[in-house]
Amino acid sequence: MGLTVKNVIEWMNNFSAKIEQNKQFLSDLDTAIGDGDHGFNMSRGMTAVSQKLSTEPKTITDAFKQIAMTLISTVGGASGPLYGTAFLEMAKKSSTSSDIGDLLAAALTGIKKRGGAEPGDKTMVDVWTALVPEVKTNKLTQEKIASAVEATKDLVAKKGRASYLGERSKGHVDPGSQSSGYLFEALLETEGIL
Amino acid sequence: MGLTVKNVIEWMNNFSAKIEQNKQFLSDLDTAIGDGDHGFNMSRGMTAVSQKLSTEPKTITDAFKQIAMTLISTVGGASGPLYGTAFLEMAKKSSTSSDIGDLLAAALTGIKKRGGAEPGDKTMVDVWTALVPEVKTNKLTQEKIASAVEATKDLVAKKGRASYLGERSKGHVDPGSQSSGYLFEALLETEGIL
Amino acid sequence: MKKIINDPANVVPEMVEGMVRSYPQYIAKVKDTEAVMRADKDSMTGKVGIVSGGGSGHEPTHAGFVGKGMLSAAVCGQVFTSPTPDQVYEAIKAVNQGQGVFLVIKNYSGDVMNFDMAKDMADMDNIKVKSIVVDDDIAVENSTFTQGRRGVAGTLFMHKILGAMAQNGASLDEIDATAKKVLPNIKTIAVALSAATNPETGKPGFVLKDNEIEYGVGIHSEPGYRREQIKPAKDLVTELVGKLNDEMHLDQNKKYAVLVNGMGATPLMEQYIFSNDLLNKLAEFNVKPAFMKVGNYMTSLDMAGISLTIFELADDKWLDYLNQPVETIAW
Amino acid sequence: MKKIINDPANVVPEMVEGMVRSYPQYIAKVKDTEAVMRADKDSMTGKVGIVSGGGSGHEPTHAGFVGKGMLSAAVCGQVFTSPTPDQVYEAIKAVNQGQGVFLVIKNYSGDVMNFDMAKDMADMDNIKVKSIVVDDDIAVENSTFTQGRRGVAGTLFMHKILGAMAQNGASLDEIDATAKKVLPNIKTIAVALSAATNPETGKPGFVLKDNEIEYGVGIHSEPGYRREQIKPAKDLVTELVGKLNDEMHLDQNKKYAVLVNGMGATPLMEQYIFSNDLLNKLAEFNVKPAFMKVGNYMTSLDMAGISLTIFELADDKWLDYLNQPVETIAW
Ligand SMILES: Nc1ncnc2c1ncn2[C@@H]1O[C@H](COP(=O)(O)OP(=O)(O)O)[C@@H](O)[C@H]1O
Ligand SMILES: Nc1ncnc2c1ncn2[C@@H]1O[C@H](COP(=O)(O)OP(=O)(O)O)[C@@H](O)[C@H]1O
Ligand SMILES: [Mg+2]
Ligand SMILES: [Mg+2]
Ligand SMILES: [Mg+2]
Ligand SMILES: [Mg+2]
Repeated sequence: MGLTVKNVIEWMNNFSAKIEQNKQFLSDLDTAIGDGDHGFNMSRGMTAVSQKLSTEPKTITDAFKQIAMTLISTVGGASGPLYGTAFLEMAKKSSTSSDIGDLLAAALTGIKKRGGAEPGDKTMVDVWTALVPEVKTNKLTQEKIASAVEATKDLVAKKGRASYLGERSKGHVDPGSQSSGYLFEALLETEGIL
Repeated sequence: MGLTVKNVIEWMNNFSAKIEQNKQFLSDLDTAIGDGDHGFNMSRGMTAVSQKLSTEPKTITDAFKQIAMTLISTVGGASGPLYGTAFLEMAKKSSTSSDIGDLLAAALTGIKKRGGAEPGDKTMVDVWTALVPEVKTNKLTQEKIASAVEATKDLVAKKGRASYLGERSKGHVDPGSQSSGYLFEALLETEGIL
Repeated sequence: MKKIINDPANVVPEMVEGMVRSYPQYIAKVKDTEAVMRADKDSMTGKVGIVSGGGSGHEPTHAGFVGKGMLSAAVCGQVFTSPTPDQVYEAIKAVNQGQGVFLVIKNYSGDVMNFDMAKDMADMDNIKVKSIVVDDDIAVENSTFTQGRRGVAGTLFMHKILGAMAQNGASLDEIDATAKKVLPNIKTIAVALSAATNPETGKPGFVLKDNEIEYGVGIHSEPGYRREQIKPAKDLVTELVGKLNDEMHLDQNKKYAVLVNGMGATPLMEQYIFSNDLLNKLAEFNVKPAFMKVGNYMTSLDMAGISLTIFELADDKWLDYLNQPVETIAW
Repeated sequence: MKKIINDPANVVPEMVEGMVRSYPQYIAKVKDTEAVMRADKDSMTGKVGIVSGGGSGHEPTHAGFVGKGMLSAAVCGQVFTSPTPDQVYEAIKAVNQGQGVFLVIKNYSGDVMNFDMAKDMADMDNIKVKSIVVDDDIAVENSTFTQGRRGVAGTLFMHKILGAMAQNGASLDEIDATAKKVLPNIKTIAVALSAATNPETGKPGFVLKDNEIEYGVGIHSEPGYRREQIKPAKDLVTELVGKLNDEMHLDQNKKYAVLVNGMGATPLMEQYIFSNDLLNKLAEFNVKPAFMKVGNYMTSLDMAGISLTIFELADDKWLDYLNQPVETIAW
């Protein structure tokens, strides 16, 4: 099958539902090593995205662009420009490719460029780096998502607020990685994209 | 016997000791219906008085004047000018009389003039009004002091901070009346004045 | 009690020292006292002196308002305790320029008596002294048979008006007459979320439950007129404006100055949200303040809460006086 | 959580509304945003615009410093959350006068990324935009491999210096060059007695015991470098000045500006006591500040604590810039 406007919307609604459900949990993760707002930031953004997508966009590119602009203008903080950039890059890529693996790879490149983080820095980049190849090779599973998220626990943060904690950031899952995990879970659960 | 510089000093040291011992209690009374500082105010003042009197004044008048000026300049709040005025009036009176009853009566007149309170307003005026005649008639007792202090409990405050409480000031002993009670107790316990 | 202090018994002298050393361009100590006066002595030459003061713990009041165009001196008592007459007297002497000195006193028995004694002392030196006793807090029922109403945040407006007049060369009698006219036009009412903890006693003045507020509390944790559950900001505004309106009958044809005053521990964010609701509420009366200030001006140590002052500008000159520039730490 | 608010989700728009309505003489809203700009537009004509901003909760920063001689605009993000690029972009457009716009950004990944995106957007409109990322908080070890140090209260000095230059007609390049020179001379360190409670989450950022303090915390309750028992003010001063001195080597032949900054819930009394001890400590280095401010400038909602900023005035002009008059709510 592959990407359609409809399943992109479904993906986002799934993602939004997971964020809503885990809003407090994400903020609690962020309280441990950041400033405690990640759940609220993402919830504000994804509520706006769902709302925006309730009017169906014309094209896949439009859909991703709208998602990007909505996140950029509602989330704020670190995660806003990062998720925004990710979807903006997916929008760009979608004009030449309809392969979700290609799109997610472009998104990851965008995230790294925007935030300057590398794998191992205990940011969402870790989860994306682990999971994009799995999408490309069609081997994404719930277990792999869970373990990619869990793997951030033992890292020492080098970027973002958690980096102020130094060694003390160890032992806590990175909140942006957790929300990214939900994005991949939502993708996995959306029929027809993968 | 009657008043001497020595027994005035002893009276003040006794008073000071009682204040020190009951500092927290006086402040607690003041917390209930005022601003919680009466014990600290009196303690600051009487510590300074004891210190001042450690150099023996030449005359009784000097002694009362020094007590007055010290209280005026160290206590502050409402009780400072009131006790200060009381001793200032006693100093004045002491140049023409050595009767403690006369002196205390002059003090009471001064307190009433300075603060504008009348008997029944739930202030130290109540205790002084009750006890000055007892001193004059040589009938001051520990019981009478206690009951004069206790009698302020059922009154509604009309002057001072406690008056802001209106009816709610009922049921609490007035802190300035309690400290005045200690002054009369100290007088009773100082041999030779009464 | 967790406070950034040294010996609790020394908080006032150390604070005064810190203040004059941090802002030597505005204030200096009156020798051997805890009173401060203008550093810019030239600004006082030939003018009536305006002296205020009271217990400490209300910073930036009063020392923060000493400077050209406002107070000449401020006397800092112990925490929440009136200063002593000798200190007030020294301040009066220090600023007297032969034109007399005007005292702005807040209506507490302690302040009134101590300032009165100071006035007696100055009289003996033939210094002309007049005074006003500010009693703007409407939480307390007024009555000539009691202590009457307390002086709270509205006192700031009195300082500003009289300070401007004195700076412009008004006489002691003119200042006295204006003070009497201004007085009944200033009304204040507060709401508290928590009490102040006095560093000397180490205890809060009262304790409110986690969801409780109290209307009408004073700036030394004097009790208010009602406790209830915390409400949205706009409902607090409705209560406080309602009380003020009962007293002063807001009128769209009149001009008003407004002070939204944080009690010490209340973030400016909350004060501005309150202000927004306040302006909405006043708009219902077709009233738009001609002058407004929001911030921590008359605090009560670390008390959380807000007081609201409305000052009816019964004379057009008063608005000019409020707008006249000053050189102080905190206005 | 007991706060004077309405819906926790609306605290920022209501606060911004309250602020512009209370002080229309200084600030106005940038249409359809939570950014504010100078009301006095004439004061910006032909000048470089200075735009700052960040998460809300630090009031009076940043909006309180918008006005003639200081910021041209301030963008107010959600509480403790960077504003979004579109809002920053609107502020840039609103104040651009053709001379370019300079952004003062505090070093948080969110702020840096959002302001960068706004810059990209302005680039597309051919608006010249340059920026500085302030990282004055020495609590965090510096390293190019990490996020680096946070931007905190010292940012105020950056605003003041650049605002004065822009007002005097400096070009974008001149402002950029000065910003780079100023940056390494500003150092800040804080001590907290309690954390802020974010109205959105309703929870404090961390919890200290009744007798505990924490050194080095950030303005969003970022963790510090050490917890210990509360100490007398003078010992806190010794610790903080010690840390700053390790960084900047206080020198009696140099000039310094000092900011003693209350975090929101700390009474001015404590700030002045701290200042007194601070001036004693600096005197041990034979240093007497050439410029000093004490008060709540860069707060963290209702956090209790103090931050201390020392700014080495490496260029004599900087002192003039600090002393240059401004027309703002809060400087
Ligand atoms: N420079 C960066 N590169 C990649 N991801 C980052 C970077 N900085 C932060 N993040 C991600 O953002 C998350 C925090 O987002 P959020 O809490 O919404 O923003 P903020 O830190 O501004 O409060 C972190 O958990 C991390 O995954
Ligand atoms: N007008 C007054 N006349 C007589 N006594 C008064 C008056 N006002 C207050 N007092 C007395 O002073 C006491 C309070 O003293 P204190 O707590 O030291 O001063 P403050 O009220 O200024 O804190 C009251 O308990 C009362 O006895
Ligand atoms: Mg966060
Ligand atoms: Mg008292
Ligand atoms: Mg008192
Ligand atoms: Mg954040």
